[in-house]
Amino acid sequence: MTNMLYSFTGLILFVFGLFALISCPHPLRKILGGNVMSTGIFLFLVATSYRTDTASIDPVPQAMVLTGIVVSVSITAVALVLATRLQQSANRAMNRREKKNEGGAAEG
Amino acid sequence: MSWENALIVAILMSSFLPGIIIFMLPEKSTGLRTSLNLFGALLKMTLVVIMDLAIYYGRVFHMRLELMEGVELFLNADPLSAMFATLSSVLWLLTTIYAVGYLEGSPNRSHFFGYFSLCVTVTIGIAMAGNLITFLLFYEMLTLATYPLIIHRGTDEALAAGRSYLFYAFGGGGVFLFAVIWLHTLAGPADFTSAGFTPQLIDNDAPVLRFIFLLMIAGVGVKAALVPLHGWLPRAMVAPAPVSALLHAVAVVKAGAFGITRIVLDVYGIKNIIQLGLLPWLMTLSSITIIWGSLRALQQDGLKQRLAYSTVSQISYIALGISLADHRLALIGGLVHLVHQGLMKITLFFCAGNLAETLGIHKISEMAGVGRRLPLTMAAFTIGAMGMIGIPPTIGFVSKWYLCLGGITAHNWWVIVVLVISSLLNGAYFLPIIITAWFGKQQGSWPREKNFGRFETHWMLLAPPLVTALAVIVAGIIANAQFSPLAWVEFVVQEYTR
Amino acid sequence: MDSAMTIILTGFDLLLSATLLWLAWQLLRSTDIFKAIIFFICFGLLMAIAWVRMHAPDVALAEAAIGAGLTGPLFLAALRKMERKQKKERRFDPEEKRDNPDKRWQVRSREASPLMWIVAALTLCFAGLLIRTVWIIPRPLPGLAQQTAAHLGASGVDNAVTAVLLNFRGYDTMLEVMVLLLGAITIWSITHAPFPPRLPDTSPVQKSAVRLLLPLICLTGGYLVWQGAYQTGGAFQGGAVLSAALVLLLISDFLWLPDMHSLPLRMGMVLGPLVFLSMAVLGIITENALLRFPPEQAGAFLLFLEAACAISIGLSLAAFFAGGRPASDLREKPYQTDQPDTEKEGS
Amino acid sequence: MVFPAFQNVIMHTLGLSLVAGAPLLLMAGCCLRPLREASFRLLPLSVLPALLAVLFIPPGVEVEVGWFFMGGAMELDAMGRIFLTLTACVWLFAALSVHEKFRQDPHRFRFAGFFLASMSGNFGLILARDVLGFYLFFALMSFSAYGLINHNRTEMTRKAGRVYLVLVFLSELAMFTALVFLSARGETPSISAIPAADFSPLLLFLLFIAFGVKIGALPLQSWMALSYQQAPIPAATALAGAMVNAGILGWLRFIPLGHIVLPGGGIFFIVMGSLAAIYGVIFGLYQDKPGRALASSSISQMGLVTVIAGYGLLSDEAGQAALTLMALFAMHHSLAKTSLFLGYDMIDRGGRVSGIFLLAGLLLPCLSLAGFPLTSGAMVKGALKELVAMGGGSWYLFGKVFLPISSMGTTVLMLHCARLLRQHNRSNGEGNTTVAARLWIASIALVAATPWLWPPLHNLGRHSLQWQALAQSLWPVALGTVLALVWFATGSRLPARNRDVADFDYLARSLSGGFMQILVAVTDFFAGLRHAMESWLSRQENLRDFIRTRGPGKWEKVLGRWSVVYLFYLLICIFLFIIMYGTLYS
Amino acid sequence: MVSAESWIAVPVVVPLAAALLSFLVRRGSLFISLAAAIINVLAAAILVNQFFVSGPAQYAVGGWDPPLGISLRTDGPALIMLVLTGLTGVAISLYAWGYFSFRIDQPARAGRPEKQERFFWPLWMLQLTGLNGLFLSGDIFNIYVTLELIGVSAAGLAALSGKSASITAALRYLLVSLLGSMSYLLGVVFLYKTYGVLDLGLLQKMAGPTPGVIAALAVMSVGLLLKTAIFPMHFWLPPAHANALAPVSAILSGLVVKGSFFLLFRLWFDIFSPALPHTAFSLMGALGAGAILWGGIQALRQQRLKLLIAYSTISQLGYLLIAFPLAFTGGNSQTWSAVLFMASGHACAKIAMFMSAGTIMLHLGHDRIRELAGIRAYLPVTAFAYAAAGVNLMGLPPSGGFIGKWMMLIASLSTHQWLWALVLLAGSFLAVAYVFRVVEQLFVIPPDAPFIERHPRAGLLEWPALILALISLLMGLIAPYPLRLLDTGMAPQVVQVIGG
Repeated sequence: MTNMLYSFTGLILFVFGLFALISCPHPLRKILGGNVMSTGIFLFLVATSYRTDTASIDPVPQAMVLTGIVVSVSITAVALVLATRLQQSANRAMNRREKKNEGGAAEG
Repeated sequence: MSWENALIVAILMSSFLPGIIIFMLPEKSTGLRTSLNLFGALLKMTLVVIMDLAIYYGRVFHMRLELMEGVELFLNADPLSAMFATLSSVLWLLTTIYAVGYLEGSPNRSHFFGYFSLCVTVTIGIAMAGNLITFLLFYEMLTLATYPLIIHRGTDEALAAGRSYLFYAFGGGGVFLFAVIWLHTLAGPADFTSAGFTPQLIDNDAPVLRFIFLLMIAGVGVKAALVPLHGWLPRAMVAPAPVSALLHAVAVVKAGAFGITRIVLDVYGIKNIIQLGLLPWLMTLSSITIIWGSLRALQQDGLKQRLAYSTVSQISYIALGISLADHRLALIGGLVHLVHQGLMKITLFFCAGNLAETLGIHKISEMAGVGRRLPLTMAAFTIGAMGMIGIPPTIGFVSKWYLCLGGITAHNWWVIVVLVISSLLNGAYFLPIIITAWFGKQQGSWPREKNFGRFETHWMLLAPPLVTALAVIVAGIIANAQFSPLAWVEFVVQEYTR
Repeated sequence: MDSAMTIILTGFDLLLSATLLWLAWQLLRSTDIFKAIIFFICFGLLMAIAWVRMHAPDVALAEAAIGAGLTGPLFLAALRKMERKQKKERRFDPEEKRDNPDKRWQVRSREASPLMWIVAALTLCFAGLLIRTVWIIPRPLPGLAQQTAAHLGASGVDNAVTAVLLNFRGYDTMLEVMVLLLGAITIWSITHAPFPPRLPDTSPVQKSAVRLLLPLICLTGGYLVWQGAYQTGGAFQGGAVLSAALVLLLISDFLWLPDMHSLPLRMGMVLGPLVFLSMAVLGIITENALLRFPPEQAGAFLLFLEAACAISIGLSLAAFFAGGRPASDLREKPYQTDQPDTEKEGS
Repeated sequence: MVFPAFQNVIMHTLGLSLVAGAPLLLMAGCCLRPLREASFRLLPLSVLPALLAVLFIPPGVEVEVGWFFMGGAMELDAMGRIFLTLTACVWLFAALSVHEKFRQDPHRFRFAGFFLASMSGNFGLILARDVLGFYLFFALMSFSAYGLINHNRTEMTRKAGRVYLVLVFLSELAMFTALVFLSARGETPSISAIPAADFSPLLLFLLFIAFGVKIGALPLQSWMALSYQQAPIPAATALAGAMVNAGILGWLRFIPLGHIVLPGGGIFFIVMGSLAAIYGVIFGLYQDKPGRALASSSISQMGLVTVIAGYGLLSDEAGQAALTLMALFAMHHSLAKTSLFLGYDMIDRGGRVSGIFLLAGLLLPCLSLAGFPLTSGAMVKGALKELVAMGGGSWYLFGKVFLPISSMGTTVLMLHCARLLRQHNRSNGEGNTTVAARLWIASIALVAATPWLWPPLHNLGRHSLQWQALAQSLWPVALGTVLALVWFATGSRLPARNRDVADFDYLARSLSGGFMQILVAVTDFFAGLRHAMESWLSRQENLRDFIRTRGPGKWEKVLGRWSVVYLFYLLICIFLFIIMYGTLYS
Repeated sequence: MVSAESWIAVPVVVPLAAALLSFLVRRGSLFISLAAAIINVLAAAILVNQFFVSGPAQYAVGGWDPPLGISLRTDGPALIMLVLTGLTGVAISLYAWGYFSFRIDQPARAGRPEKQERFFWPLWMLQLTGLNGLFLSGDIFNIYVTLELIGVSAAGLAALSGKSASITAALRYLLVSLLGSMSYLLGVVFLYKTYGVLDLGLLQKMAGPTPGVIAALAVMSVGLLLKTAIFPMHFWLPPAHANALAPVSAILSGLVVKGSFFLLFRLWFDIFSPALPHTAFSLMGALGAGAILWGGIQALRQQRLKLLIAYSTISQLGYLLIAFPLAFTGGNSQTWSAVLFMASGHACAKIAMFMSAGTIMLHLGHDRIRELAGIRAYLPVTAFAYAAAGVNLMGLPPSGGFIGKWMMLIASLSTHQWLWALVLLAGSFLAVAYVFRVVEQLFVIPPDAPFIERHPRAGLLEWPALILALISLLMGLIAPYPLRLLDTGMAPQVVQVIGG
């Protein structure tokens, strides 16, 4: 029951994340979506191993999730840096354009 | 590896390796390049002649390389391949000499001669292909090897011609590939044998086989310039004269005609193809091509264009002969024309090249009186043209004669009518050139005259057409001798009419 | 008692799930991205609770430390970097939403809206299929619990998760450590640490707090690593804690990472993976299999491994936070004017 | 004994080969700069091997040259001997004349080259034993003659050459086709074994065209007047005296007269021949140039040969008779024509021969052609009458009416010719004409003497000496003479302006021009169609524009959106789900 | 001592070590990496040899047998990809050497090329590790980790040039890669839920059409399709490949997409083929057909060389997919082999093409197709290499592409699937068109061609490209050897399934 419930929660989180990753235009939101997505999968995975009886819990999914979390944080970090770089250069370009416009207006 | 295998490989390598080395040579090392070229050409010719002799005395040349299950490279030199190989290697030697003279001092020669050598290697490969896959392999490679030659000048026009060539050649190649594979799935892997595939197949799949045949003919017909598929040929005339010679006489067009031959004789087999009733189709197609090519040639003022259309027409003589494959004489006529057309057409292209290179003449209307300025060239041209018309004792007459004999023994009057009309038209477009060249009055000065000292033009440009012109006459006169092309073709045909 | 417990737990589960889903929805749909990040941190913390509920304390610890503890600040830092300059240079725009700093992100979404409905419907359909599949998967679910338990003794550690992580599936972990390092390398390759991450007004209170906290944090990290062999904990958790210390140092101006020479950093980052790799190769040489440890000394090996990895993980995570390589390292002309590249690469 | 036999074979092979080979060798000499002066000097000697062969090669010697042009063979049979003798004589005259006349000509080597090539062809075809050899040499002769005709390279010679070439080409094609039909059994027959069984009217028609061009048979005659007038006179001599015979020989060789009966063909020949005979006369009377007039006389005379052949086709025995008669006629005609042309040549070069002697010299061949008693013409016409008698029925009657009329016409025409020759403007008065005069005189002697010295004609000669025969041959000539004299005396001339019309020139030109125009239009149409198709296919600019800016470019942008990609992601995923669930439940 | 089986670890361990060292010791990174690449090839050769001697091998990492531990395995497909990666890896390393020394000698912006070089080597080595790990791995979760390794390093490589365009592309690439690998991971979870094992070999034995497998296959396939850039989901590939540095483009286009494709191939043919209905294969074929045509058309409309090549990658990947329905119904195992054979031929050709494009760009400063004429005068080898590689793309004999196409056509015609055959042909025509659009520029030398200074190290740029191009060109002639590898490598069960 519990693992079913958490499985569903995990899957829905996955789908949320997926939808956000696709539909949100902002890169940060996309990355957030990716994180939610992976968290959903992790939940889904760990829910598999859940047993009421603590002794018979399967440690393999937990190990996998640990691995997954680390991988996920790496990707998140890389993506964030890329997004930052991108946004910064976009900002610079915008500023430049504005500056040019202002300069042009001043001259005109 | 037996010596036979070694010989096959050596024949292929004798132009391939020089080609590769030439690619790597710097532009300036003219001497080395020329000697490599000539050495390769001579070596190849010698080896091919040795192979011819061995074949004549019953040796078998086989070489197999399995690529995968059911797909193998198979090189096999039978008399027919020996014929084509000999033609190509001999004409290659001449064309090489000619090209060396023609391109003297022009840029990018390493590139040019490299592809030139590759081109002939591939042609020999086509000649010696022992099954459809091998044939296909070399056939497609031929397109690739000739393309750089066609666009060699690099002008927009040349590029357009190259594009057109690619469009046609790869279109045909694709169709051919399709047909080959289809046949492969029906008949399984098979070598070229005079029996063709098994007759049972006909009972089961006759309509499919017919369709495949059409596809195959369309595929090779592009290179053989069968009529609706000939558009690339006149356009490809922007290439330098040696390339035109190569296209028309040594490699491309010939490869197409050779392909038709192979398909009819060795892939399907004469018996099968008659049973399928396919020959009349081929005959119709080739007849239309013959007439059409001649008619179009009549309307060209550009010398090379006229020659190109004449090729369109002449090459189909071969197909016409093949389409009467069950009649020995017609078959002989068709096959021997493979050799004969090569000799004649190469003469004409050499001469056209001389006119362009020495005097800057590209049009027939500029040719009045040129016979006095370039007597030897024009003599060669005259002989070549006579051959094309079929005036005895040239070889053109010999092939036409055999074709007609084949037609009459087959009670196929159509062939005779076509040939006579074609001859009439040939005369109509060649005789005026000859007349105006010899008897016309020179109008003003030549467009772009170059002087070459002792001879009327560069000796390397002069010798090849003279040799081939001589061959046009001599091979006709000695047609019945034991070592003439005709005799060899009779030897070839033995195998198919047994 | 059991049934009462079950009911309570079920209620808790339902509540937790609903909260998680609500948070996820909020963080994905909220208009302000800053809020979204805050939601995300909350989400991470709740997830940690969920992990505990799942009897996965190792995961919970990792989630708390990394998922919420590190990822949240990473996002915040990124957001700040994205907005900072813009703010500085466009001071007269207080109304500017923090979200969507760049208009082009928005335009596209509006355009796509009819499509979005179809996509949303299909997404629902997709979710339905997934859930249905889970529903019909035959139970009980198989697993590797028994095998793990059977071989736990030979693994050299008592914690089953650590045994799986470092011994049974040590190969995965080796590659995973590589992914972490790879992330760091990639970030370094992309840019310098682009701005001083310290706060402009580092108060003395903060500094002294950091001074006090630091040894404690380090100790905690070390303990977590040590404990990993027996109970919850391990290299990742320990490393995450270590990285927290480093981040503190960074933002409190103790360590000026961008000014550091890169070699010691690189050595620290490479240390863990390198030790891991050496152990793996040692396994080939001594035990005839990649990553096989002699069962007797396995515990010691693994501890050593964990310690080394923890250092590297801490450094790598800190590098994530710093967001680039040290400023002195491989200087290139800064991108003052990012003109359309006319250099070799064309545009 | 082997050795002498072998030696003989070699000698014969060499001898026969040289007949055609010697002129070719000399021709080659003319082409090579260092040798050409000497070669030109040796020009008349080129005939020597032919004359020697006539004298020394025994009958029945057949030489096989297997390697030569698909199996060549040579033989000098009786018929061949007649023709070779005759032809050699004519060529000898012509060669001597050329040698004399062209001594100073700057283009003499070229002329000599063509001349020798034609000669070689002419000799070769006589000796040829196989049809292809005949064809080969025939072609060599015909095409080389173009160079003779168009020697002066004026507008008129060029036109003459063109007409000649077109017709020759036609004849070559017809001959080629005929040869193909002759070889219908699959192998090429030898000339002596032309299969009578396969002989079809079509074949006959082809042969008519093939050789009709050479002898100027009716629709194919238009080259003759042009060429005879425009070619240098020695060349015209060779054309009229020697090469025409090749046409006759062609018929003789290829139509197995005496073995076949083709009444329809015979009638066709008779009709065409008689028309030609009459047309020649009428056409000739229009002319005011000696060359053209002589040409029309050739047309007319060759019409008679055609008539002979026609009668020969009517029955077997007539065929045998016709065979001989055609050979004799050829001889008779060519000797007379040669003499006339040599006279023309002499006059043209301003030869000084006294008036009455000139007239006599000119009249002799003229009268011979007209069939005046005691000349070869009378003998031949006598024989012709006998042949006509063999025709039987209505064709006998036709012959009886036609022959005198033809004789009469010929007489008028020949007198017209003689008059034209006498009045001919001496174009270049100076120059040594002794050789020309001697040649002319020799030829007259030959014309006069041949009927009496040549063994085959003895019978005929004796027959023609009978009174009845004399009378029969005399009255048409006499009547013709009277008519001619009346015509001359009244001084009236036929209008010259219709000459070209009568030439069939317009007709031919407009016919062929129209045909060509149609062809061009048709091909242009198809080529245009094709071109349009190709350009439609390769209208790369438009296509490229389309690909670049519209269609694909736009859609690629759409595909570049996350949501679209996600749509596909979901679609593919759901599709896979569904189809796999399908298998689960099916 | 060290046992022979342990060679299997070398392709993973050595590049990994090289990556660490080249990150640590920057000066020698080039030689460290080069040595690693060479050792990698040697190891691959040794593995191939072992394979021929003793057949497919399985190697339990850490001595723990599956299902508990992770196994590495060598079989035909894995080995052929391994050899391919090894060979091209050496070539790419050599090329990169030349490339960076060229760029460092002519710095356009201070320090930038040097930075690129410093980070290129570790990233490239990690990429190599990931690929080798992927090919050798026998564990689906381990494969996920390698996928991430590949994905992140690929994004890092793609971003290496530092331009805005490439950063955008890299971010997109990273997100797509994340989406793909997450989908894959979801599939892994489903499988684990169903069978409780992660080992491929065990899964192969257990797999049947169960709900878990269905869900797993659906999400895994779509994720991998996305990562492989198959037609409607290819949007990320062209910008990423076209804006990267030349060696990077070569890696991405030649190897990286092949990695995820290999996985797809493995799942569909090796593991789960019993669970898959015919329609699924047809769907793959349809996607492939779309890719061939769309990629070809897009390649035709590009103005820039690298974009053209990138789109041609999309087109060529379609061939690999179109083989799916053919192999399924083709009734002969050859088609199955054709897929990987073709993939490796394409990899060589594509790498050679990107290398050539990079060389041209370095010398010319741009890659606008219309202005390439004349380059042959200075870079003849490059021009030839491009053309030779093009032959493979066109599928002309004797290239590897031809052999692949041949086998596919045979399969399609013998089972009367005309449509696929027509698409294959149409794809070839498109390939001819877009290859020759460039080749015609490369092969002519207009009289007014600009003078270009050749770099002294240009040989390092030109020859690796040529050698790879020639390998791809002549691959058809050596086809029996790789095909033997594939034939023996196939598990008997699969033969049965495919053959039946």
